[in-house]
Amino acid sequence: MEEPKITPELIREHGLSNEEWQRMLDILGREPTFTELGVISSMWSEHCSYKSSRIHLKKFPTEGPQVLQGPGENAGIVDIGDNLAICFKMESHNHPSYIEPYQGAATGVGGILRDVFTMGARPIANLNSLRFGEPDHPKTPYLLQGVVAGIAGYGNCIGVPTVGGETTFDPSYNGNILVNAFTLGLVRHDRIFRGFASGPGNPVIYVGAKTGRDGIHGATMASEEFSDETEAKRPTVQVGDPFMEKLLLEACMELFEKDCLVGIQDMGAVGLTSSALEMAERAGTGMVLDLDKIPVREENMTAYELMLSESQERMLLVAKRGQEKQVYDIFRKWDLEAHEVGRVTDDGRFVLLYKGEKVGDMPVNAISDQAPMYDRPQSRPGWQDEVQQLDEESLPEPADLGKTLLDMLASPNLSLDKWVWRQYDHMVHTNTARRPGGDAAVVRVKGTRKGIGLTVDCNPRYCYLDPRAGAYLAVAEAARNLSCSGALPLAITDCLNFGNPEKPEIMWQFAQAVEGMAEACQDFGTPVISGNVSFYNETDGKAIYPTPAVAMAGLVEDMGHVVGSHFEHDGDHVLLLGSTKGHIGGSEYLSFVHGKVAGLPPKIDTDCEKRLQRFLRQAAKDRLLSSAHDISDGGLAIALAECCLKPEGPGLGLVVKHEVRARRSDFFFFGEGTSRAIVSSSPESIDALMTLAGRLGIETAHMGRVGGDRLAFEPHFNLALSDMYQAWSSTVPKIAGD
Amino acid sequence: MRCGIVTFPGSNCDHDCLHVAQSVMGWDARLIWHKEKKLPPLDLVILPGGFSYGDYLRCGAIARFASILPAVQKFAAKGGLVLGICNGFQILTEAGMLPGKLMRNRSLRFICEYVNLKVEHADSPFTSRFQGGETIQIPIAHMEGNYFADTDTLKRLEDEGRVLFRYCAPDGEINAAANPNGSQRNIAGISNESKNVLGMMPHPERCSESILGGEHGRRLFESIQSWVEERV
Amino acid sequence: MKARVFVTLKTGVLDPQGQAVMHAAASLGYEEVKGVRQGKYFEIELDSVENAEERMKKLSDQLLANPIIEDFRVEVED
Amino acid sequence: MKARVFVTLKTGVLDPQGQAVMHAAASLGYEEVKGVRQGKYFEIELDSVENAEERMKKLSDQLLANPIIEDFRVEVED
Ligand SMILES: Nc1ncnc2c1ncn2[C@@H]1O[C@H](COP(=O)(O)OP(=O)(O)O)[C@@H](O)[C@H]1O
Ligand SMILES: [Mg+2]
Repeated sequence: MEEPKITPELIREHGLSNEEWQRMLDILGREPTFTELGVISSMWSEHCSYKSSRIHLKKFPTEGPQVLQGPGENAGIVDIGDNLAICFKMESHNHPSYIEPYQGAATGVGGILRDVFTMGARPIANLNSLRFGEPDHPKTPYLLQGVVAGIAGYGNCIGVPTVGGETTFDPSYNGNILVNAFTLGLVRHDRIFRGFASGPGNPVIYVGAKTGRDGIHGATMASEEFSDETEAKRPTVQVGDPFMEKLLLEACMELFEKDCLVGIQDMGAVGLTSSALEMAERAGTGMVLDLDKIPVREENMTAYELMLSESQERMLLVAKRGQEKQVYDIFRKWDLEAHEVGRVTDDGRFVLLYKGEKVGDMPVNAISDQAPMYDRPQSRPGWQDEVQQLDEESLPEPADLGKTLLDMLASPNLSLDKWVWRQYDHMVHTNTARRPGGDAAVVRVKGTRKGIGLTVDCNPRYCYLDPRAGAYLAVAEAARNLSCSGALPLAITDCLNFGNPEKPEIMWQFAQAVEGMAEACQDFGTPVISGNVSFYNETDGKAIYPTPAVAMAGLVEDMGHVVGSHFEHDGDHVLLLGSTKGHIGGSEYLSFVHGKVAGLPPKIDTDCEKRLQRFLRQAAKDRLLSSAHDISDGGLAIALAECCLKPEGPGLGLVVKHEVRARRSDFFFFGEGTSRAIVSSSPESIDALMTLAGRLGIETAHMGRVGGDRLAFEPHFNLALSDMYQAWSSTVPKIAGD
Repeated sequence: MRCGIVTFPGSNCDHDCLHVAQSVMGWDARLIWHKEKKLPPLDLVILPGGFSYGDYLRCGAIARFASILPAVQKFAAKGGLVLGICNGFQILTEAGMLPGKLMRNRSLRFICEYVNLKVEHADSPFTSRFQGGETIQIPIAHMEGNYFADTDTLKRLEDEGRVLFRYCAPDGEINAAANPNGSQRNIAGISNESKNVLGMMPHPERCSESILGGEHGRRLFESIQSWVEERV
Repeated sequence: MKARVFVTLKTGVLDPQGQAVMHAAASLGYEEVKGVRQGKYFEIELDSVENAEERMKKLSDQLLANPIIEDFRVEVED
Repeated sequence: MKARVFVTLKTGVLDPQGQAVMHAAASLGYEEVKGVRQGKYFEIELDSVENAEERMKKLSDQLLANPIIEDFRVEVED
């Protein structure tokens, strides 16, 4: 098959700048072949090369005694003792999910699962962070239904519990929803695998699904006019096959127990190209691929298509020469394909053979060493000062705070999202000790006393008003959520969702957020071990709110210490921890009730926050707590309501005996300060708890005793829990159109 | 107590059942690969939950042709205990070991949550540690749990006391509001004529330890154990 | 050769998917829609064999349809 | 009136269900089966309307098929 001529249009369609093109010529010492053009330009795309973000990501703290693998691999790894480690990463699938919500979200889950199990880890928990447009937007119900069904369809089928996440709605996502999927796996220290193509002569083996023309992207559509294909439109939407991935997962798990594997990597973005090149690059080797050996699903595929296809459920592995049979035996047992498609070489070249021709011969190292990296211009948006202004006095004070509380409970972002997670199998594996609906999910680690706490957080409004502070607060809140459940924060992964980085304002937001996140990770001792950047979340020139989602994992030393967030026992004492200042800037209340996104996010006193978190963990360990819930979106009143209401129905009430200490009662109830929590404690434990609070310098206020079927804070409100539950639980199903 | 748990391609709850059998119940338990043709000596065979063959075509439709199934059928015919949970129940119906069919949930959505179940009969090998008429809580997690059978079959199931579990309200009332998936007569679990084969949509293995927030499921495994022990 | 197999639910068997489609159609303004039954449709590529139709009927009976709830129809063409 | 709508995956789009059916057929001894694509099939009861076919096409495009990955075909009969 004749490959097309390299023309200036073709170069442009591959997204290369003049300088990048020149660099490509220098590396090769000649013009690239069509296939080489596809391979190198996709490795240099924003998605693969992180060319706009790399320079900033270097600011993240990535090390610590607990870190076994930081960024740079398919997923990061953290030690949890007992020769065990957890492996996790989060990744975005925003654009595909907007185009085809079910398949986009499903393949997002499939992709992140592979990133984790390719490291040798068995996935034990999934999370996801979802941002949709405003509830009334005509596409929102369709997108919400499709995305949730897609996540459920994939995760449930492969049998990994989806134990938590967040679902929010805001007009800023009308044209660009966010679907960020997280997977955490468990691995023994001596069973960690990495993407290394070491040992010249070793066979390169392709396993899993056949290759089709799935997901061959925009620029590459140029190839259409050169192919023999007659059909009008070539499908680019990838369809997930969770059953195939389940088989792949089990086969790989069996393989990891054998001593025949050198390296392994999933085929994610840009499929075979990136997995092969990255494996050779890490090992400092070369590779020859015989593309005729690739199992295909469609006819007449070109070398270009084989290299760039993003067909799902495929992995590339390098085995020890002589031990291949073990690989083939295991894959045959699982009725899967496995084919030797190439071998490792020592000359540092990436050589592609197809139909008797050499269609590519590129230097491995140069492609990554010479990958473009930009320090793109930044500038603080002109409107930033303006949105930070807030005239609090001009806000009308609601006449009936009880009604306001009910309204807030029914608001899209505060209401119960059980409609979402009821569709996720969150109990398979029989490890989920804290199910969705609380601050953090907790899964136990069978065979030990330990458990893993998990949470994903970000307040995009805060990040819009002040990206640096917002990103900092996301990390702080994640750590607080884990501490409430009794888990010690260990490390984070992140998904940095932003607009177009070529715009200085967006780049400024990005750089600010990275700095804030880096600082917080330093302060809270939670290094960044993996992550993902998603740029170009813009429609008609309007970008989403900067949304640096943070997923954090923590360690529970003893599952007996785990604390839930709802009131548990009649008669327990309820304490408010931390001070309530009535900060209203950037709050859900300001946005939902007053229709304003303005002001500054709340300030944080890091020392005070860390003390609170230490207190929560110590109290959990000493078994002094019946429940603990952090105060975040919606403020004190919403947090109290969430302590009383359980996902399955009204729980235990509380009659608060406490005074409002703020200029305005609405600010007191709905303001969003940091470093606060509500805890409950039995009459037997309360003294010890107070002593501990005194010792750690935690401000406490006694709010009353758990009991009854109302939440009352006289004279401001007095509501029946059943009415509150009704308000809280009806909204999301309505948005979805059920 | 010897228990075998069949692993089909796509089984997800095989290890969960193994965990309960071994670590909670202390049984001699093992996994059995679907390509086997013979069963070792056993007292109980579990067909676990999951998505055998991706649940493609129809749930259980492809798994019913597994090499191991004739052996399971023979085991059941000789009176051996067979427990099909969720996908296992679906496989049992597709294989004709239990009547009826599990259709798509009425809501067309996957549902994962704790439900209330009424134990209709405590005289089966699977329910002796419950009280007849008792209300218990066990989670469900399925997309196809909507039990369907023709009227004659339903009548026979009822007359023969083979409906062992029904979805109910917290107070035990059987009504439409308590029916999560549209099952006829709120049916959640049925047995074969000789009561040694049980298919149920709820997952007892998910609530057999206090740390998971529920322990009613363990009583089902305890019932099985005492039934088997009484017979040796 | 090519076979087409249509699998439909038996009358009397509840069809939640068809019902959902009907309601959605009504709410989109297709008031003429009085009933919807959703079934499956298989396109099968065949090597030329004798009694292809008979074999495809057997396959449908064994695998593609569940006789408790479904009927099927087979078309074979060269 | 009655409409029949056939929804099939576009060529090139992966069909995991069809593949599973094909493997199952092969293991049951139907070696002549070389490929299976699984689609949906709707039987729709209609009140008599003008331009029924056109309306059913629109309905299929809007609701019954996902035009990003699926094609459809409509047959209307009186
Ligand atoms: N925001 C980030 N923070 C930390 N690490 C990141 C971030 N973005 C990307 N990385 C790391 O860069 C590497 C490449 O990421 P990616 O291209 O998403 O991997 P993959 O191709 O496996 O999906 C990974 O090791 C990833 O963890
Ligand atoms: Mg990867």
